[in-house]
Amino acid sequence: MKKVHVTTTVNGDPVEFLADPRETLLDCLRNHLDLTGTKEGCGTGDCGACSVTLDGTLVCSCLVLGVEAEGKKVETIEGMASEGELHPLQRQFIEHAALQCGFCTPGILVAAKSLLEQNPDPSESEIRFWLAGNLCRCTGYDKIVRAVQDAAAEMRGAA
Amino acid sequence: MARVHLWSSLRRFAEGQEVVEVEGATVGQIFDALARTYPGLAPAIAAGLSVAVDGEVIANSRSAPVRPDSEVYLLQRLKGG
Amino acid sequence: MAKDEITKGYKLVGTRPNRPDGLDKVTGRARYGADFSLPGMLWAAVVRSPHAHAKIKRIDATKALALDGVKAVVTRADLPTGLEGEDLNLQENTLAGEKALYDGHAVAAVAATSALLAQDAARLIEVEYEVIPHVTDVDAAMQPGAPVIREGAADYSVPEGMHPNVVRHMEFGHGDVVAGFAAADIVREETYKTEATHQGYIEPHACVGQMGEDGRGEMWVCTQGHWYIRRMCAAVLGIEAANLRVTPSEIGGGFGGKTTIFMEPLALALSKKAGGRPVKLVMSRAEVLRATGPTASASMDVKIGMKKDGTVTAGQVMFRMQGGAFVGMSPIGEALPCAFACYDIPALKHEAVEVLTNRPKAAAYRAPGSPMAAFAVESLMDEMCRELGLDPIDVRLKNAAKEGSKSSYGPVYNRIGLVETLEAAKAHPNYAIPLGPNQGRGVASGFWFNHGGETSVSLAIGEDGTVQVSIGTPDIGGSRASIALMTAETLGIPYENVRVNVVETGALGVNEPTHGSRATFASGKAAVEAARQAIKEMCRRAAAEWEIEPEAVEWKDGAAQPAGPNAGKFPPMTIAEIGAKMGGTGGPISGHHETNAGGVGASFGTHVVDVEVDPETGRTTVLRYLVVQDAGTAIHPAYVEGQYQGGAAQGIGWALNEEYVYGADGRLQNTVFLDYRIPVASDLPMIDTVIVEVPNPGHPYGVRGVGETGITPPLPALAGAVAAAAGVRLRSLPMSPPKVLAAIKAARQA
Amino acid sequence: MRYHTPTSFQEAARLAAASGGLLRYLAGGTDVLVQMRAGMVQPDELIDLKHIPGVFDISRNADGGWRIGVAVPGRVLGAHEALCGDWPGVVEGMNLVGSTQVQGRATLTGNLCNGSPAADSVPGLVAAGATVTITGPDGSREVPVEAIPTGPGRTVLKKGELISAITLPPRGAHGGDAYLRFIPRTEMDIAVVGAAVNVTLDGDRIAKARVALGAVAPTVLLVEAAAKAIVGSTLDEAALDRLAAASSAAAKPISDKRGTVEFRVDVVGVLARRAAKIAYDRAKGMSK
Repeated sequence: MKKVHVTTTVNGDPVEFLADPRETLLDCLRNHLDLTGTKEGCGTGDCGACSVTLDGTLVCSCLVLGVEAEGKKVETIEGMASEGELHPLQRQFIEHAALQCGFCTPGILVAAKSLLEQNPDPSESEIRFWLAGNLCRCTGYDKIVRAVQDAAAEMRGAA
Repeated sequence: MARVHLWSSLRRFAEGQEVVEVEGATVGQIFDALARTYPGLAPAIAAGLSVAVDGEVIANSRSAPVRPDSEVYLLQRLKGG
Repeated sequence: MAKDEITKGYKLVGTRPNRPDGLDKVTGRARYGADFSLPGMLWAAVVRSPHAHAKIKRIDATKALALDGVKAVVTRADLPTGLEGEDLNLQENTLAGEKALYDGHAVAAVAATSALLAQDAARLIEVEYEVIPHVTDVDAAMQPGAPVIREGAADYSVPEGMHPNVVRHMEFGHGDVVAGFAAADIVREETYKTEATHQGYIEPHACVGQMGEDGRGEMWVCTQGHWYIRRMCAAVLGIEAANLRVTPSEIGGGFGGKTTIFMEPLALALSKKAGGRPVKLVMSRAEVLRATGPTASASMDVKIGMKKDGTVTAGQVMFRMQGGAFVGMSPIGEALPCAFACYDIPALKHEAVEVLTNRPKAAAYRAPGSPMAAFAVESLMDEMCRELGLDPIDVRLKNAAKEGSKSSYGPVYNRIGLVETLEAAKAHPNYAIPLGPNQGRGVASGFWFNHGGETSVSLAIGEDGTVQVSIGTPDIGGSRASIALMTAETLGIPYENVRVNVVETGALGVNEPTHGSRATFASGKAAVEAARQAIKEMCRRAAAEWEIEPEAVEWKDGAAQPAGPNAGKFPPMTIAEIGAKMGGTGGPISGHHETNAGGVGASFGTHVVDVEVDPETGRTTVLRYLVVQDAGTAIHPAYVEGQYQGGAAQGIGWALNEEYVYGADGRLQNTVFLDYRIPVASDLPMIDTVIVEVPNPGHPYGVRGVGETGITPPLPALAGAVAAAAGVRLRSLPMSPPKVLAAIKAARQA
Repeated sequence: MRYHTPTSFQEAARLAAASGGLLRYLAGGTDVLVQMRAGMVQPDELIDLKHIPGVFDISRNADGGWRIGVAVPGRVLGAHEALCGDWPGVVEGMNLVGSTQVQGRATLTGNLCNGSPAADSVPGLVAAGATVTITGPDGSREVPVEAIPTGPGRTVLKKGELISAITLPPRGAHGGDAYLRFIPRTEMDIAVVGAAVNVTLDGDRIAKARVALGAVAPTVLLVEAAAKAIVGSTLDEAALDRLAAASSAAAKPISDKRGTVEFRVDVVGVLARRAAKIAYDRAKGMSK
């Protein structure tokens, strides 16, 4: 099957890869670009572990084809900390023990960052519904929601 | 001799007794003595058993000590998640 | 080992430092099963049976092998013969032999140069089946006409005259139940059912395996126990354990489901056939749901006798459980002892059978067997409390097991904390919040044995006085942090100066998996012992330096110090000073400890839940949730809370919406997270926790283990809350809206 | 699989008409990619419509109605204030599809063309009286939304045809719509039952109504008897009872892994009743 040459931007870096048109953006990130921080939990858009942003929109990278990334801007968990400085969400997740196995964590962080960019002061309910597509089986979500709340407060204070 | 409590479905292999007395200073020695005295129990022991010795559950240790006056309960081999 | 005196006033134990693996996990750097690759690596795909029960007449891989880039195909014919017992079970589940035993049973596997090519090749492997009758329900499988899944599979325990699908039987008890029931004011008997549920870890099974023609191999795998992987792969493939080196990845959840193998030997067998090229095998979610996990489904009769004041006079259970098409997989041996473990009851009779069905080989799931047993027994307790108008916590307090009580399964309890959890639940503000219309409150208690097990830990002092601890229990919930805390506490050094690594099979003696709530208990206990051994050596080095007797040196605040005035006056020699000089004072300093850890402390918890039920749709909303559990000592309270909250969330899912749905054709209907409905963030409230600490005398810091008990009470607690809210008692899980609405309608018509 | 990026619907239609194998269109991809992943569908041709100008546009027509491009994702729809003001029921139906992540991609057109009787956005479109433009090799035609699905997974679209836009009629004064669905969880499930109600008031009385039900038949149902039950009423209890009864009577569901016949028949009446109240309040300007 003929592969397609794809040129795109990931976390600000220009990248190129050859994609089988059946491969998802998730496959391409993980297997062609070695960006394995984005996880596959289901492959059907039900778990959110593969969350990335595509031109600023939060999506499941398992529901995007690699070839669709042509000319777009992709942001993944690997781009969340800037120059060695953790994003407040990353720091709060560690401090709140908001992760156990940590497998869902990259997707939840990417999704939560996208939430706070649009709604700097979300209610508990808004956080829970925004993150409803990010399954976590370890924590019962309690500490995740609290970490997002505290990160939001910190970011509002810092702004 | 240690008193070994058998669960009901094991008793038919020990002449119907609920409690049998066997010699042994360790769990392994107790198992061996049981299998010698009541050969019908050998498959159950071979399949793997846990025990409680004087209240302490021992999932899988032949070397755990047993005193002459110990109360030993045989349990199905425990597994956890 | 002598029991340690429990002391309070720790410097580090009980604090909440950041976990050592936190940074890697929030930046995406942590490497899980599928995140590992090797040069020259191939990808594998598995062909699975679409039938619940079928004879395999022919497998033809000609077309698949004809594709460019396809390197190897394996079928059962490639595996050794002559295995017995659980080894045969494992091999049979890895690849079907004469029969496919469930929908999703692996039949063949293929390795190719890309994942897509492997999947294309798998579709080209032709399998000819002869479909034969199947059965998936535990009760149906015991009926006289039910298809026999395996002739002669029953073990020694099964009395004559039972259906061939009944393969294990267990019975025990104490006291006179006939007299006990006669002494009761009310005697109730009900039947309860629970459906199978999946552990639901978000990370699918994944491994990379490499094996040469000489039978030597390596594996990188997500697992709860890499020595189990090694032993099981070696057994299935007929190789020597020492020739397989297994490295655990970070693990994306396990909950018991990753204590065994499912497809790992396939990666090795394919690698060997493909000339030793490494092979990556990653399951899809549908494969995970169809062919791994799940837990057993159960059908359970319970009979309880109670006096008007709530005193339980006798109890009796008959459990029927299926764990798939493989003997020994249902947790009857755990469910029965757990059934009445919370109570001190003079007369008890327990009986259970294990039944084969055409379902996947069940695996352990968080407190295996205990949630089902609790659903049955605690639900009936609750029904009787309501019938008699008694407070459910008071009744539990009246019957609660305590130190010195004879447990339901025989032995006498040492110090346990059930009463303390009940008292804390009763005193909690949640228990007094007034409820509105269509709202109800449920209470239940739960139990888990906890476990010690085979454990090997090694500890090495660095040249700068920092310490590396090598453990063999993969860290799922934060155990590296808790073991570092205990090690640092013992050595009297900062938490940050201890690094705990989960190491591969070549680096330590055999370790059981992280199961049975044992990692912090057993690896922690061994780490403390290893630290004490290193302390002894460090004191000896200091003594030699000071030219005094080793007995005259004591270890305090991270340094060797002269003990008492007669030892002489020397400034403390810190661990850093000892480490810096150790090359010249006798060589490396380390400590190690190997044990089959005893001293396990049983775990109890009590949950209180409030729900609201929509009487028009049968939908249940969880309003608030309280977990109270005895941790013994909470080494890292944040991760103890995390275990409580996670267990409760899984229990809520099991109670309300999770279930394996089989069609009439025996195929699993819900193979994706869309329809296997685990709780999402918007389904749950904050989960309140109270950590009760009744230290376990069998652990140097009083640890009991906290991982499993939390999943046990939610099932009956939710059932009680729904009964209180909607006026209907659901005796069958899950309490999905169609079931609840049907019950409400039936109650209205009655 | 060949991947195509046509820049006009005519080109897409020509590609589709010329295709000899299995063909799928790609807009949001939230159904197609799942089906590919599950091995249910192995397309030979995949036609990505997102390179066609205008597919991301939401525009108001001269008559006050709306034209919605085929690649407009749910999130963009939900963020469009004027559209939400006119047709909140249509938008809330779409916004119930999947997670936040899925909302970043999933489209009305895709939800419709997937042909699921449980599609959350379709009852709202049907109740609203929406139409779609079908472009084929021989030109375009306008078809009511309810005529598109012909059974689970099947549509009226012929080889070489595809939907090129969705049109919502002008809202007009004193109108309101609403959509409710039942799922066991709070998010992430497929509708077990769905009900959309669209009303136009004359004073306090309902002058016109359309009621559409989801997941209770092989296709989304437009139920005239249910509409009749409330037309002329002020949505009093008696009217609501008639609405619920008519909705339940129209339901011809199956029992499956998501719900039973009895449950769907009962709950569709409950939801129709609840949705009607919301639509009525919106028409009165009492709530959004």
